[in-house]
Amino acid sequence: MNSVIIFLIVTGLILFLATTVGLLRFPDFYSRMHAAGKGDTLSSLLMLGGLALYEFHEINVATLLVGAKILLIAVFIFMASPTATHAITDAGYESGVKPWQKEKTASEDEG
Amino acid sequence: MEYLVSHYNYWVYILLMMVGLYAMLAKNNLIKKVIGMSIFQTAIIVFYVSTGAKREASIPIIAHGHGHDAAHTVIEAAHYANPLPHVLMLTAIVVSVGTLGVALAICLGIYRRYKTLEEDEIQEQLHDSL
Amino acid sequence: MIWQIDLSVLSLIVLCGFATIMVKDLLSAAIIFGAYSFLMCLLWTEMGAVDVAFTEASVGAGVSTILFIAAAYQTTRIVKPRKSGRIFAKIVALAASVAMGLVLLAAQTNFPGFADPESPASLHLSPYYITQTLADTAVPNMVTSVLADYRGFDTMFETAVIFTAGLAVIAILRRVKHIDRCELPDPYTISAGSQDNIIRFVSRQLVPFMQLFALYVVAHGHHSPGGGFQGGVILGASFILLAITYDIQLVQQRMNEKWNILLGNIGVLIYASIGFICLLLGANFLDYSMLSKILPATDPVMARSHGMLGIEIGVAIAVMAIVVTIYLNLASNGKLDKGL
Amino acid sequence: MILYEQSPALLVVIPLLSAFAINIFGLYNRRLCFPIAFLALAATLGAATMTLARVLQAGPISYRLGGWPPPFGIEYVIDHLNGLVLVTIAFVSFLAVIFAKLSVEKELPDKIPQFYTLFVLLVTGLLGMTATGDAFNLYVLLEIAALTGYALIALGDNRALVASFNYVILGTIGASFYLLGVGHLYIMTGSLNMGDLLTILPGLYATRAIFVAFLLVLCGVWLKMAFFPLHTWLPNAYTYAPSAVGCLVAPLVTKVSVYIMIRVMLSVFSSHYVFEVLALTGPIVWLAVAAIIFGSIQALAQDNLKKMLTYLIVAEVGYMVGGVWLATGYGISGAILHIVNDALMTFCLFVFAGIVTYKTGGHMLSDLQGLYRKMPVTMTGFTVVALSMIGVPPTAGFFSKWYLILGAIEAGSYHFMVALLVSSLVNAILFFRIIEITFFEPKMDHHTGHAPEITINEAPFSMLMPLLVVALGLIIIGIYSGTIVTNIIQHSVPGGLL
Repeated sequence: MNSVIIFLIVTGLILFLATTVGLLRFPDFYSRMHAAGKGDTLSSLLMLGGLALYEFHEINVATLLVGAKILLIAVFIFMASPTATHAITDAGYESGVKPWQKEKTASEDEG
Repeated sequence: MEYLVSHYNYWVYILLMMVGLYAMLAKNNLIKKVIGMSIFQTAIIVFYVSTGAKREASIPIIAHGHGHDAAHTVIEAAHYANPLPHVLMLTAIVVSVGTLGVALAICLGIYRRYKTLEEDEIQEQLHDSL
Repeated sequence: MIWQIDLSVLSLIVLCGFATIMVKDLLSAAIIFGAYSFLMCLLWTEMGAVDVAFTEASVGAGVSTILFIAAAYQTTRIVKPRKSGRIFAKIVALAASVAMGLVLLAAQTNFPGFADPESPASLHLSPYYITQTLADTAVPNMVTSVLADYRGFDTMFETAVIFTAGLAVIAILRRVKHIDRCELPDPYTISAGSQDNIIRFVSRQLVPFMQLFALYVVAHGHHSPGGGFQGGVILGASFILLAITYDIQLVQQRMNEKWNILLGNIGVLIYASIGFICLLLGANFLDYSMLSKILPATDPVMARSHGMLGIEIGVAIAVMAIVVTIYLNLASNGKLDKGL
Repeated sequence: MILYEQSPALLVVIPLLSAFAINIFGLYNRRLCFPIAFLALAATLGAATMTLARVLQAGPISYRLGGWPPPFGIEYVIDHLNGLVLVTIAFVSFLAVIFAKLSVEKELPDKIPQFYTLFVLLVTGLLGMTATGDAFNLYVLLEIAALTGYALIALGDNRALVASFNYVILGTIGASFYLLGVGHLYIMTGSLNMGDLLTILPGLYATRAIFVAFLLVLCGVWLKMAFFPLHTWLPNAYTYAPSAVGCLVAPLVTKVSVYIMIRVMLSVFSSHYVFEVLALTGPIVWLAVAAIIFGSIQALAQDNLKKMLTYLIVAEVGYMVGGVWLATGYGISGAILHIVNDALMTFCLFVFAGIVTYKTGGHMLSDLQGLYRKMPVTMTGFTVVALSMIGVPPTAGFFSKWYLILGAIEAGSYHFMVALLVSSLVNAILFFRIIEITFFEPKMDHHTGHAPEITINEAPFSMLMPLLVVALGLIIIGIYSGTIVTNIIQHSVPGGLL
């Protein structure tokens, strides 16, 4: 039980780190949103799952209630976070942010 | 080190107050001034909440207390954080959001009339109209 | 209380505070300010002030940020670089803030250490509230009992403050006659919400759950963090979400302006009238224990608990209506037809 | 009987409840707004008078809100000092609402319900601030009064918005300083109740934190009352506000702030600490002198009637702050008496400015030409107030100034006395100039070659009545000022100073 919890939380943290690195290192708006949207959602879900499992170490009404609340938060994040990412990306597209293209910059570098 | 830990909160609130006051007085853009005002007010909230913190105390909600029967269990004051500053700061947060709404409404009204949010440009227009 | 978290969060807060002031783009400033508020919320949870953190999460990080964005949407996004140096104003401001900082620094050496259990604040009034809340009011969340009962008079005026703010925004901004927004070409405007189906669908699904959660927060304020104010803000936020993803018209159809104002009044009136009923029953203003005379099967202690529930409901109604009013007026620049 | 017992709560509850009634009925029929506000403020005046009568009969009243005993719950403490101020606030706001009726219908026809609601809420805030015995409760009420004030001032013309924005920024700094000062007191003592603080604080007088707390509260209150050099928000805000708002805000807000300063100095800290432990008396009296001189000179330089009056307010604030900080019995009595007198006089002056705006549409000094022939009754009332502002004997203004001068002599602060006399002289010049202008006929009409015919065109009764009532009141207060001082004000002056 404990090892599963630790695995979930540590994986979540590593993914969070990856998200942050992606957010900082990726070249343009869309790829950054990609990193933020996916990595953020998955890592939060993993960590919340770990925390919910941790609550279930002892089964009674109180812990069940807390665990269920945490799972509800997870469901909420699962719905809201991708939608928010979509909204931001969409707004970026509508206001005319150009996607990054490798060939173009490469040719510019050569020239 | 111990002194740092026991007074760091106070230094931070003082720093935030200075930032807020500077923004309120020196910034040219009205919305920037309003942001400074918000920072100024939250700094005071940091100060108050810091007065209510207590080492080794839990949140100010009595655990498993439902109705009358729980009244007979002994409650140690040292086990719970001080609720009074929390109450005061709930009020202060509400007041600050109220002030924020009014301040932003006035900013919109000014923009409607003067088409700018920069204080010096508004002053110029006021002088021209005289 | 873990001081390492305390230190790091406080340092981040200072960074965010500086960044908010420095940034040239008002939209960025608003978003950094949202992050600042959210860090505050973390800090307060860590200090044990869960109710304050909850309020800050819903008000500071939520409503304040959206109000800033609405204001930037209706005006302009960019802070213009100064034409003339305001050196004098800057020097005065710097001198004033440094002087204030020094005075406050001098004072804080006398303060009891942070989180000291022996500080006067922990020893003088608060032990009474902590130990007596169950016996006096049967409410385990002592923040609720102090807020709504011991210092209920403050809270009534706090609700009146938010009501005043809503009324002030209406008085300043609302205009019935149609005057167009300034038509100057402004390249820095924020584009309004898109007509995207995914966003609309998901928001539409989420709104009922948000409202249900808000009602839970209001009703469960006696036993867990939360209460009328937080619940009311979440209720208001659900309407704001609809206004952002659909348009203001949709919210207007569900809750038009007249209803909003009426609900704002009724909310505060519920609070004041409960206090007034106590007065008419022969006790002092807001002394809920006297309500046991008219409520069936309650002793004075439970009457206090029920009285608090009543006023929390009033606060929630008022806050919901007023938050929606303020947002709608700011986002549509007082016309209530279209906007952010 | 309930009414009698509960009068301190009713003071605040009546206007609060009626504010919502006004707003709700205003949604359906805006003609109902004025009668409700009128009745509510009349009832408030009744409650305030009853409270003062109770205090005179049986001494200070302590009212427990929510039934909790003082340091734990919030307490209202009404003694002679705030009883007097409460009656003044209720009286002035009652007359102000009568004046407001026509003025609002002309200046803000589409915002009537909001105006009356905010107006009554502002009165609620001021009354609550005055009555409360709890330092934090005072902050909440201060913010109600401030927010309504910002909104009401912003209702004026376009310049009012800019003035109101400055007021928001500086007012928030002031309120925040007050809150922070209370926070310093709280962290050092753990209490928020004024009476409780008074008993705990003496042990801590030597600490720097308490000194800083006092400074913060003082600075906050000074910002709110526009004490020189923190007055910069006041002149524009009050000049461009709608006339009906000016009549309420200008007389009351600064005076209530002065009251709060006295309350904090004497009931939270003690006169011993404030006057003897701290060596601030000299510098603050000098600041007050500067405020008086600066306000008077600025007032002389204005050609806008309302702006001139706002600078007079700055000077009058200097009177009161200086009077209190003279640290003598006469000085404090004079300052308290001047709170009442100045509230009445400022009210009259702004009513006069409002009448001028209503009748002529302007508020420049040149708009006053020929007014003496047009509105003889108004001008008679105005002359009485002008005499009181100058300090001519049978009027009230003379007596408060007399006490202040006695206090200055007792304290040996001759510079303050000189400032008072200079200010009286300036007031004399100012008001005789105004009266002189009103005697002038308007300029010859060049087209027809003869002066336009002047007929008596008196202000409407509802505007004239408040002016005349208060003008009469100033004479009555002047005649009875000895009685007021010995029966009411004497009780609030700390014993060591008499």
